[in-house]
Amino acid sequence: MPRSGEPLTAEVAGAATVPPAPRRGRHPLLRYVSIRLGISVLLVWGVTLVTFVMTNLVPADPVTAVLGDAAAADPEVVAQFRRELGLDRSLPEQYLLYLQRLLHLDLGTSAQTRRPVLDDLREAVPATAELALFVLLVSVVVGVGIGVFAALRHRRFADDVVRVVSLVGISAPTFWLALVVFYVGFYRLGWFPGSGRLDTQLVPPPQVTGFMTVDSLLAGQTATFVNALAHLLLPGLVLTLYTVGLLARFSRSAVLDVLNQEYVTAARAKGLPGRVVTFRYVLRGALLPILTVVGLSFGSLLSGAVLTETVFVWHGLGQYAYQAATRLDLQAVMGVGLVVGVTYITINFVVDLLYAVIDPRVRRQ
Amino acid sequence: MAGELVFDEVTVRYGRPGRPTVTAVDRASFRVRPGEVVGLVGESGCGKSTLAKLACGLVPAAGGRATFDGTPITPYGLRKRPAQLLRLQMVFQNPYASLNPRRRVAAQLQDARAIHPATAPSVDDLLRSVGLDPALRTRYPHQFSGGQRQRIAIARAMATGPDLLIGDEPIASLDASLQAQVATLMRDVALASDTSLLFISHDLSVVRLIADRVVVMQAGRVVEEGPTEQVWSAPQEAYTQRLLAAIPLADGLGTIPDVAPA
Amino acid sequence: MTLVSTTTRPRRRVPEALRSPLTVVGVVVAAGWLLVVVLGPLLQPADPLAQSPDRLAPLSAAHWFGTDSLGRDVLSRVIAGARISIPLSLLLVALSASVGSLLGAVAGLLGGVVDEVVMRLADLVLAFPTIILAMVVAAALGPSLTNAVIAMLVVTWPQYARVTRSLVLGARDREFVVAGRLLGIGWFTSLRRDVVPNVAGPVFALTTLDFGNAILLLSGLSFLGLGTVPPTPEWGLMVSDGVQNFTAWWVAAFPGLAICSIVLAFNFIGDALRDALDPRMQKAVGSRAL
Amino acid sequence: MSDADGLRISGLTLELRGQRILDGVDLVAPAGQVTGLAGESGSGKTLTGMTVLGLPPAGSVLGGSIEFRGTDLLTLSARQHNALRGEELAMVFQDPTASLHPMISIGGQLTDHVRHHLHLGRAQARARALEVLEQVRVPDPAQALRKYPHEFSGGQLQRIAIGIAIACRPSVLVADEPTTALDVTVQAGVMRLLRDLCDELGLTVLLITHDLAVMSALADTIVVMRHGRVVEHGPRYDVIRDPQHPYTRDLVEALPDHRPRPTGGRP
Repeated sequence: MPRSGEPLTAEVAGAATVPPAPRRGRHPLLRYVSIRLGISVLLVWGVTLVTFVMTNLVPADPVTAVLGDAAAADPEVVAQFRRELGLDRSLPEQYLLYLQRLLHLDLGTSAQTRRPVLDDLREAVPATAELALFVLLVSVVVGVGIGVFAALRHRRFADDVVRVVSLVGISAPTFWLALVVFYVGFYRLGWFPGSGRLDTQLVPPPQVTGFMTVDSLLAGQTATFVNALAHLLLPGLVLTLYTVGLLARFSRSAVLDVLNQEYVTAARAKGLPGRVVTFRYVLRGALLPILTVVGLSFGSLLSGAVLTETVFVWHGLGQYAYQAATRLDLQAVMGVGLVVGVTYITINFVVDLLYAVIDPRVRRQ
Repeated sequence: MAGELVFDEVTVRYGRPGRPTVTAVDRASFRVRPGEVVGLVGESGCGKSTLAKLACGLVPAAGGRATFDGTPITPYGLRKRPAQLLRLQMVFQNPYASLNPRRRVAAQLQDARAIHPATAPSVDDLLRSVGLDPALRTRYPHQFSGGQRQRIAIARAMATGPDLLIGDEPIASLDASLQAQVATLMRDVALASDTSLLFISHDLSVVRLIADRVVVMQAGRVVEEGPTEQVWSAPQEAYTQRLLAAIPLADGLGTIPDVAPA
Repeated sequence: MTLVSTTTRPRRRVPEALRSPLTVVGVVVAAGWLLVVVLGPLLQPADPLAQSPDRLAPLSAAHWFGTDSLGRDVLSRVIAGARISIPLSLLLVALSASVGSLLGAVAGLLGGVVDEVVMRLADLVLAFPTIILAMVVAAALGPSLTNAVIAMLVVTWPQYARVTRSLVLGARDREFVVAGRLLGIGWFTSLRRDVVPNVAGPVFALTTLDFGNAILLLSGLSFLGLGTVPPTPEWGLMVSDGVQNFTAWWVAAFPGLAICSIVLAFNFIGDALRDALDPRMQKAVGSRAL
Repeated sequence: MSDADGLRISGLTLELRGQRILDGVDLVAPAGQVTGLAGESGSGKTLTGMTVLGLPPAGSVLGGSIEFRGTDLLTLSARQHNALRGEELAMVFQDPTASLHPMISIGGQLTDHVRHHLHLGRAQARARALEVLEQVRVPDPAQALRKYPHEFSGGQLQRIAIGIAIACRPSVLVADEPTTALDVTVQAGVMRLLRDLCDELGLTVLLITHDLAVMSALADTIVVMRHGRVVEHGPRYDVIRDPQHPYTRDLVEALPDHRPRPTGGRP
């Protein structure tokens, strides 16, 4: 069968330009990075817009929430408060004010803790980051590993087992899984500590990175390190089950796609040993889609954290957002939304950059 | 008589974000006279398929103009295609994508007949005219081979009662043994109903078989044009000579065409 | 001499993916739950809201699934919960699928500015992890079921927009769609007759997969107290009740299992549908010529 | 050229999911000659080539024998067959843009199997790669090694793919529609390259194509296949000019330069 059906736009792909040879575009890599950076900045600006709009949608008047009912009764105090926060200005002006405050990292004050949201976040973010990174590390190794393994054993028993396990992984509700793991792991078997990041009687290590495990290592307190690690295990297990399920499913289908490619057959026709074909040809081809899903899984990880932290009383971003949301502490909720949104955009921007590193077609147009 | 397609100094450019714009066609001029079969040949990327898309109003002309029986051809975008241009129809390259997989063959032929129902032949006649058993009318496209699907696509084009039929590499995806057969079918079916034919292909020996005149394109430009036998026996342009010299002949003599590297 | 091989392939048999055991299990469980939704009141042994003195009573003949912290029958509440979560999630999936795929189709068809705006909007929404954005929206609008559904709608439409847009872009250049336009039909007829029938399959497969996520998201929000408000028998709320009294494992166990089973069932079905309807599979089958 | 180092396929059968796709293929491909395998799509010609390489579709049941250097390839274990692939048995595919990995440099794809089979060091493998690129007439070999597939034209890529195939000096080269995806001017160059390699290296070339014109220019003997069986085989001249089997006659008559030109224009 001659040339397989070329797409209708073969002309564009193969278009011969009128001589002389086409001018090579400016450095292609620079152009790719600047476009991706532009889009990311646009998205970050979008996030600030979303959080600003949300704060103004509130039916409940923020004034009473912050000042409390007694003070809210006195018009003088209310007027003074509104002026202070610029609430009397027009919306666009308020937005500019909001942006200015953001640039000075002023995320407003939390109604619950009466402290600047920024300080709350300084404590909450490292706790969630430690949990998230611990889970991501384990999940990427395990998840991608069994996903690739299943694809290579396609249509055989191992493949079906992995499919079912990963499906269960993503089907179980995280908050329920957290409870089950908490109940069995801590309450029933008592193998691992149930809640919190450290036993109460242990003194937390001096804060360097905010990561209990890392800081205790830096401080040389091995006992604290072991205890902190133990506290990570149960909530970590809950989030790992979901993330492994997600990564296994995606890696499996990414590898299956690559296995159908002709360059894999050609690699086999070169008589290369199985492991070379797998690692050098198959995985290299599947690396990009897998990288994308790892970036995306960070998002679902944060979602999961919100639910898991409430069960394990883990004072991280998730629990802070939960308490803020249920008590209508909007400044805090928007602060969390902003931090999480920006982090997520940055991670996906880094994934875009890795695309250029891995795929020569992107770096050399 | 109707069915005249004129390309007058036509230029088409593709702008791709961030990359230098590409001139796919550069001041191309030739015409397809009523009732004539013109072969448009050239290597991939020479602009021949772009001309086909331009003739169907799928791409805009950056310069010059294409007219069909006097009506200028401009992209119609989301609007309905102008009525006068409906007598210009096209057969595409990939048989596996030229029919709607979700609809029976008869229904798709009826759609085409709906343009000029009075004069359009019946579905059975259409299928017979392309060498297919009318009983197959109730089947779905996935139940046909590549060659059969291409025949159905030809029948659909002819069902509209066209004055001009354009084949954009209609045989490129078929087996060599079917290519000449389907090409000849297109010629016979077109001439039988006074339809002119613009046959676009990179396969010069098939084009030689069915074309009255031949237009040779290279890198977006028309480099030579003339009656088929004259272009074959006495090609003027060096590029045409190279193209003709490169065609292997099925003469059993084992001579590998000798082509000086570009 | 006719070289034209009139070998016609057998009638399109039920794709293998649909007959695998996993799918059968999925269909059976899903059908079971739909039955529970329909027959709900008949199956409930007791009034899901009726409180009784014997609180946190373990499994017994009277209460097959025991009672919760207010002495209510867990089995009845699980059944009643099904009548809330399942129809609501179906509604949500239907809403976000139609809104999302409509926007995606329009973006795919019109291209240009419209395409940019819709896609950047989708990117923006996807820039937030689902639950966190849902929380932000629900908190902004105040906790209630309708607000939770609105929050979920905001969060879930982008995936449909993206999938539909890429399918429409793919279909728009397919030769049979162009051929249709050459016959002079308007863009709407072309959409209805040529594009949609070939795009609907994979989008439908996505809705089945997404149904599970909807259940998880809805119960998640309720668990956080941002969705249904007590005393409604909603699975998420029941699990959060179980958290306060985790020693009585049955309070949270059965609603959790309910969620897990229905989500798993629809994921099995969705997986099979996607394999069967995936355009890549069809294309592979279609153009396998050698 | 002794018959020993050619290829002898006898009674080759292949069954997949209950369907007999190859139904007793017999052919001899002597060394130093181009043996053409012709036939329409679905005739099993590509499958025959893949089976020689030991890469039939998963789950296919094989019968008959493929003799190469006194051993029947079908009796080899996967590992033994894999050792032969790339070193003694090589293959070139139809679309070079699909058979070369987009993210691995040409140098990488030229040397990885060379280093594995010939146990060469990095420098020696690179030298061999440069030598091969010159042999297949790719311009500026040193620079080409560092480039990636998307930076070459179709014709150059196919030359590189041929270079990769012959890098370990194999005895047998299976070429599956090697010129079909190329433009006619580029096609001629690749055909000449295959001919020269066959003559100079004494390669056994199994040329698989449905294009009888390419077959007529390049193949020494032609084997015509239909529905998994050989219907005719013989020297190029006889098969093209005096086909015995009706199916072969149909194939030849279906070619453009054999059909009577339609009489003039309008009736």
